[in-house]
Amino acid sequence: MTAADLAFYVLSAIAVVSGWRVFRTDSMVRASFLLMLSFIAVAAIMLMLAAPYIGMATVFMMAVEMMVMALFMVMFMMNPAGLNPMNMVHQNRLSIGAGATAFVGLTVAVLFTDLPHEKVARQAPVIRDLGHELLGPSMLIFESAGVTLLAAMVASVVLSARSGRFGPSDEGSRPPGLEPGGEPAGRIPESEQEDE
Amino acid sequence: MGALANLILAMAVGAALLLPMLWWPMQLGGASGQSQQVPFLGGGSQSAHAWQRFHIRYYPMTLLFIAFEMEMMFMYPWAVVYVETGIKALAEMGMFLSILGVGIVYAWREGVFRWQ
Amino acid sequence: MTLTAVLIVAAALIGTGLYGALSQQSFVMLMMGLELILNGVLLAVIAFWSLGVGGPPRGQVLAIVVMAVMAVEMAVGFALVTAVFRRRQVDTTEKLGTLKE
Amino acid sequence: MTAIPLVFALLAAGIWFAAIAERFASARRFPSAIVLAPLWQAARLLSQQRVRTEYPDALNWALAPLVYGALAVAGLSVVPFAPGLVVAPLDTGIVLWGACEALTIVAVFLHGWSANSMLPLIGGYRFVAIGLPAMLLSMFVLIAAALPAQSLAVGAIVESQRSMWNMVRQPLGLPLFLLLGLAISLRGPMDYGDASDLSGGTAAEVSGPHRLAWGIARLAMLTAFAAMGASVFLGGYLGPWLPGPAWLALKTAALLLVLTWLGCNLARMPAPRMMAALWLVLLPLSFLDLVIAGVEALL
Repeated sequence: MTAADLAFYVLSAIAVVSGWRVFRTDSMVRASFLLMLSFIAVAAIMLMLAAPYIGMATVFMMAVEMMVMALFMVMFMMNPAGLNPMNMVHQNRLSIGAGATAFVGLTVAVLFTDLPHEKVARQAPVIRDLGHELLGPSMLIFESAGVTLLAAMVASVVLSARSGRFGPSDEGSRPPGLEPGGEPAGRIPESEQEDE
Repeated sequence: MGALANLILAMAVGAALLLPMLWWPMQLGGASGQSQQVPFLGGGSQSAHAWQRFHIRYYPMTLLFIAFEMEMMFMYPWAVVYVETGIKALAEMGMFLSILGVGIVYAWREGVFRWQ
Repeated sequence: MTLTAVLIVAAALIGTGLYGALSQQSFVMLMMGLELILNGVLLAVIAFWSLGVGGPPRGQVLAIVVMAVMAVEMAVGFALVTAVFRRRQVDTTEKLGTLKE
Repeated sequence: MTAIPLVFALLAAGIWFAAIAERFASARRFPSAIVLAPLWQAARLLSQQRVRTEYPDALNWALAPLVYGALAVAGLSVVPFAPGLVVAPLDTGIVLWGACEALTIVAVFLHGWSANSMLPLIGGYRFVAIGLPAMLLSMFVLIAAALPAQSLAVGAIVESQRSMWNMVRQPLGLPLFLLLGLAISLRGPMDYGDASDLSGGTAAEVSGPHRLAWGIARLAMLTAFAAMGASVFLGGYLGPWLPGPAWLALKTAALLLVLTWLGCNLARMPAPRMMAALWLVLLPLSFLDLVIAGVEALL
């Protein structure tokens, strides 16, 4: 067994075990950073797989994503630090079964498929290739990714921002009156109809 | 591969140099008592646990950030081939960034950069 | 480090993530399960790219697209959770019952 | 491998130098004992009583300074001391630097979180709000510096400055980068994590040796940062007469002086306004920097 093999086994153990511990720890902040550890271990494996750019970029993308994840964890869980033990699972047996089935099924599929074995050349300029690909043949993917990200930005702002330009968004919008200071024009919202 | 091993080695040495300070045995003035375990609040007393549900005021900004930061993935390889590709690369990235810039301007108009 | 070994690790990550996504009640934990699944997918894509098909640039583009999916999923997912929480004060999947029936 | 001792020598010298410079900048005079003052302070902290809060997240509390220090070392590992004299000659040097910045935000947040106390927690949250957009800026200016080099390796970026330093070619790059340096080493106008208005922020609850470790990690990050800035914008090891490592050390020291002076003399903005300024003023400036660098590289 070479040193690279040993490193690969250690890293995969870290990736899988910390991925599993995510769902077993009580502290929500620890859970999100365990997931980050899993991502970093996978990134290290990718660095060993001659993907220098994708591996390194995974680290910084996932570090910030899990940072934000931790913030939202604290915002939405009633017991973010896990000072009291808690168990928030449902359909546990079914989920274990589904997870195990997925693992076994995929493993069997991997073992019994005739996989191609053509390795990437050791000194291949992979970052340069990626750049040319993005600016040449995959230009459409690149620019449509921009539009997709714009859509995601707009969607997340619409859904999450409380203060819109016209006041708090969760109070509903009221159209201006027909004469200054008068009754709002248009249909009366359902919630107010019930009160009358 | 050697570069990565060196990197890991250097990081480990760095952490190992700091580690003794966290396990430093020598200290003057005895062990800390119960009264010193109370969190410091500038003279105030604690009414609730610090680890509560905490409503951070800038959360829409973080979501915007996640979507915007994705563009970095495309920019690093772009920088490598920029000079070879020339003016076309400048135009494509300009288009990409201005699409995302629209998102930032929109978010600003919706008040995302105020703490809500 | 063969392609088979890396793909089995990816399968383990996908299985763990599926377990998490199905078993967790909280929205946020559910999304962690989804992220873990995508983590396995990312590893499988890069393994195929590096050890299987000899490193065509398209493979890296696919990996970047997977990461973009992850980012979009998180941004929109959290925004939805925030919107739902603000309207209904609900943070677990079971309490959100109005979409049934 | 031979470069690893060099990295730690530069770190040790930088930490000591920055500690002195900081004392000098805040005292505005040169007391006679200032050269040894950092050592006395370290000795005092080592013997100081250690206070701990009730039910802290002990593992993460100890991990935070270790990770912070290790990240400073990792950032310095991609900086070449002379042609070929570098710990990790990675093709993706500036991507690694970006990853270090991102993980630094995590380390500082964990340090604030794990004390189980209000003020450190607020410091941690506030730091995340400023650190995330500030990280974007630094990535843009580093990418701009990579354009003429046609490579993401720090060594190639240094070599591309043989005719002219990037500081001259891309005048907006260095100031924006310095801003981030202040942010991730938690000082001066960008000190939202360990600020004095939170009585020390994330470090409010740590004392004795732990505080020493945190302070050393902060100074190490400042040094690594100055060395990176010197390599990317000031030509790194390039220079006449002296050997490469000496030039790098001199430029690092100059940037350390600038950073500590800025850190002690600029006022801090309220965090919400700073966040808006980062997104709405400084981010467009970094776009402009990118355009300047792009047009210049094509000419």
